[in-house]
Amino acid sequence: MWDYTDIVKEHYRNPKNVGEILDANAIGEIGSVVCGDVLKLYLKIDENEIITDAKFQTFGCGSAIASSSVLTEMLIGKSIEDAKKITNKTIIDYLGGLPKEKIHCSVMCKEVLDECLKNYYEKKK
Amino acid sequence: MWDYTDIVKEHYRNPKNVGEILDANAIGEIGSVVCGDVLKLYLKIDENEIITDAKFQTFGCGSAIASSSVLTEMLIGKSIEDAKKITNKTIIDYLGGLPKEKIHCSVMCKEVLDECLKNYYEKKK
Amino acid sequence: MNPYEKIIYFDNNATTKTDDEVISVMLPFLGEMYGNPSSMHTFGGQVAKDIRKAREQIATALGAVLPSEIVFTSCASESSNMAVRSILESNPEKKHLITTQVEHPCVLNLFKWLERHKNYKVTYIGVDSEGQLNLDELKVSIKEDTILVACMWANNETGVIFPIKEIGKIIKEKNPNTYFFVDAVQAFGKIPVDLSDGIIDLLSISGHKFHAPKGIGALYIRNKIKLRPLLIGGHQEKSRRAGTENVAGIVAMGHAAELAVKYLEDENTRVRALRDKLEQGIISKIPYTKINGIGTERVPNTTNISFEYIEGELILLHLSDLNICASSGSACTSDTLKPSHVLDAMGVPFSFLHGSIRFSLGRYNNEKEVDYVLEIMPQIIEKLARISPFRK
Amino acid sequence: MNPYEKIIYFDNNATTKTDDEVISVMLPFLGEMYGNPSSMHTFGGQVAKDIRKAREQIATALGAVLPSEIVFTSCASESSNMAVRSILESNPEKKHLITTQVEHPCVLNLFKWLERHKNYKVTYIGVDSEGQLNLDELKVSIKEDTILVACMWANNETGVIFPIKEIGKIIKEKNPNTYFFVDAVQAFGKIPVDLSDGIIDLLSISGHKFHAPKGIGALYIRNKIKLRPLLIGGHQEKSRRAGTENVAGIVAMGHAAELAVKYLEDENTRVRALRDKLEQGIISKIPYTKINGIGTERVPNTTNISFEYIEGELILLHLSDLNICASSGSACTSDTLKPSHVLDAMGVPFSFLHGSIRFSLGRYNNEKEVDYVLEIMPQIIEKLARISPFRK
Ligand SMILES: Cc1ncc(COP(=O)(O)O)c(C=O)c1O
Ligand SMILES: Cc1ncc(COP(=O)(O)O)c(C=O)c1O
Repeated sequence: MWDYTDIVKEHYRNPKNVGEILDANAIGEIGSVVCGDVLKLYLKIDENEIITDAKFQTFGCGSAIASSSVLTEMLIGKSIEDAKKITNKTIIDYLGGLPKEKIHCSVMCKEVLDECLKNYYEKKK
Repeated sequence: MWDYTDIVKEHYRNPKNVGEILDANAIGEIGSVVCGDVLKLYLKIDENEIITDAKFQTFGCGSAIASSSVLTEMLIGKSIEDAKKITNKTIIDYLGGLPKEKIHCSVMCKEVLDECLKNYYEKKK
Repeated sequence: MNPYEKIIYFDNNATTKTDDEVISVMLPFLGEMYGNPSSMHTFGGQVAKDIRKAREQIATALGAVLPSEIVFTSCASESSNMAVRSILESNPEKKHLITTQVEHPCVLNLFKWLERHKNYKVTYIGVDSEGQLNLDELKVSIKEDTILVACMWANNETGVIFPIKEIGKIIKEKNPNTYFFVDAVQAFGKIPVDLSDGIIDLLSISGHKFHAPKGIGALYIRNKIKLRPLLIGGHQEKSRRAGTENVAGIVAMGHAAELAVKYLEDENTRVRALRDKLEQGIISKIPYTKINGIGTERVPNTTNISFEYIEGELILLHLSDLNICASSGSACTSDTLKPSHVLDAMGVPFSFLHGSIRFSLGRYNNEKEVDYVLEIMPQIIEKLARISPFRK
Repeated sequence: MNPYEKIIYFDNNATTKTDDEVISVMLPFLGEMYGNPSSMHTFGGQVAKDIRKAREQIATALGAVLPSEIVFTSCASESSNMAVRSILESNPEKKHLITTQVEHPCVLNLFKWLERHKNYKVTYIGVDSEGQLNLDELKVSIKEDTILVACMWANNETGVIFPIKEIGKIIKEKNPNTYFFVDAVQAFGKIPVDLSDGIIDLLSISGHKFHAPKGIGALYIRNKIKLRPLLIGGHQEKSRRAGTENVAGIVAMGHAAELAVKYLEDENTRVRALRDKLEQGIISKIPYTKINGIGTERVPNTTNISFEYIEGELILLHLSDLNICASSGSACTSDTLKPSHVLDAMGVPFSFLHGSIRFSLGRYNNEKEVDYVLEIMPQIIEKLARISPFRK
């Protein structure tokens, strides 16, 4: 069995910010059903480029859910500039660590965030 | 551990007819210290060619002792003609069986008997 | 925590609880009967007799084969490695092997290794969408230089039973010189395993799958076949397997084999009914659900259920939080990230593939446990469906 | 029957009684803690933690090596087969091996097999009349293509200790690319076994020789060395040894290793005194007697005594009738008819060779037992001397 930290367990048991934001102004998606990992991130970003809401939908394992959950927690209230500083390491640290086989979940979270912000700038254009 | 019958056990525990016959008129010896098996058989044969006494000395394992012991038991009172009919099979049967790795002990008993009788005829000549 | 405050153990294909009777039979050998069976004293000699008895018990449970056809090992993985390597070593000139795509890793990974490192050509026979073996494919694959066919009797993940005797006959008809090794780890104790007809050449079982402890297994090897040892050393097991005997384990497995035969009917009536109730309940209560292998013969205790777009590990973790033990395939692949090679071979769609759970019931399960799992599963799946980007 | 009406067990080199503390530590894993450590539920996950703890205990007992350097096996015979085959497989071009003439069959027979079937050239280093290794012979034997030296630390039959660290240094000085495998089965628990200096590359131990149950062993393998599995299959032991783990055995051995370190002083004081009393008593009371290896360093529990012109098996049988357990060499050769290869290598004369008895004492022996054996031995030997054609 994976050696998940209590924080990971708390987050896959009771993930925060699950669902869609219907009026999101940034949406990102990454992964594929074939590989068994799909992350979808929705952000609501205000005129001051502050993230006022974040939600996710994830098809994946416990650590994928937990990583997604803490990502949204970290994002809410942050400026885009600060959000860009989030790395997969930030997520791992927040979770108190991940089994090495599960590091890729945090990487996917970083990627879905990048996708999301790319989508935000594209929409703004 | 070897699967010795109760008869084998009885005979290595309390071997019959151990020792030398000082006035034996037939002596046989077989085996070598190198191989760890030496059997020495002494017979006293009367003028009617009846074996009146038999004794043995054996350097060997439990089944060698038991085989020697029952050989002497069988021999005492037998005529030479009857003694010649003893085979290693006779000894094995008398013992209620021997482990297959120990069959050679009974063969050596047969051989020492042959040696002994040869010695008897040589002496008579 | 589930209301019973104890484990609901539906993971009997991973390992089983040692039977209390088995424990009491083995305990003396952990305690006062600690002699070495090879020793030249009665204290050890007695232990050798107990090993002999256990060997007879196993031989009897396998359909009255000869005790000398049973070699004790430390697990079925050792049995299969020993069997396969022995056959190959005895016949070095033949280089073609056959197995199935759905074998346990202890055969599959061994064959892949032989292919990669030892110049063997391996044919991996496929299965249909129910997990049933493609016999025609097998038939055409057997060739002059096919030295060995290795095939499981029942699949650990789906419970699907292969028609092993028919397979054996096909092999021998096509090539009487091809050896037939059967992995019966998941069959023994669940369906009758009778080797008296001589169709099977070598066969492996593992004690801990039928209520003996972990760390003991056996290999059946037909008495005409010379076994070349994998562990070379002392003369134990008639020089076929070196190493001081796991006496307690051997004695335990002997008794457990006897019990397995005794409980075979319970397994095929009561346990089967529990399994059927569980899977029918789940399929009727939870939409987007699929039972893998339901269309063919299966062992009575196993059900493999796929939930569309829900990830299996996540289901297991939620079940575990409620003290319910289940599995997503074989226990020894659960640490890997790949989806089940068995379901993949069956062509299970990706949307279902990653969401597969195995419940494997057994001797100690009861209806209350099934009812509780049936009550809780819809709640778990509903909760997880909300997280999934593809559901609702 | 001896007056104690119980076994006097002087055969601890053959196997030992499982320590009561060890039994109570392992019992839960035969009972309620039956989960599979690879399972994806807490019930199994907990068990994985207990295995981790046992691995740490073994690592600590071997001188604080890394837990990842410990691989669990089913016995030392498996450990040595695995170690040797792995090294050879990783270095197929080198074809020269070195071992000693006095190894346990699990090394000796393996090397003979490699010589006969796999084209290896093997040098068997001899010993002197005390059983001590000929280091000069070793030194000149190590060549450019010597891939492995396998050597025991303490001899199971005589207890003779080889200067293993010195041997390791000789090897590495002559050829730093030669691997060094040590059979520490009879050393561990009797003398300090500290691997922290990195001199030894691979090392085997067997649980049942230090009061854990039979059926569990370990291999130490230095972390720089890749282990190629002997049992291929599931991912257990980091894919280094397939097969569901013998959890109870592993946990037991972990605890037993801790105890072995704790009892090391008892072994070297109390047990040594018992052994010394026994052998001095026998040698002074019984003529035509010889202690094999007394002139060199030996483990504290073992004495190997030869009685001239008295056959060893016969002595053992008479001892067994009195419930006294001893041995004529290694337990796993006792069913064979050949005299000890160890004593033969030492040049023990034939008149003594066939009359050798090993008494190996241990944790649970006491002085009363020694006194009784000292009382009874002269009677037995006297009785048997009367049967021998060469005595008196
Ligand atoms: C079908 C099958 N074969 C072989 C094995 C291997 O058994 P073990 O892990 O006891 O070696 C298992 C169980 O893990 C199995 O389910
Ligand atoms: C020195 C030595 N090496 C190896 C072994 C083999 O141990 P096992 O029989 O537990 O495999 C033994 C004991 O039999 C031994 O005494």
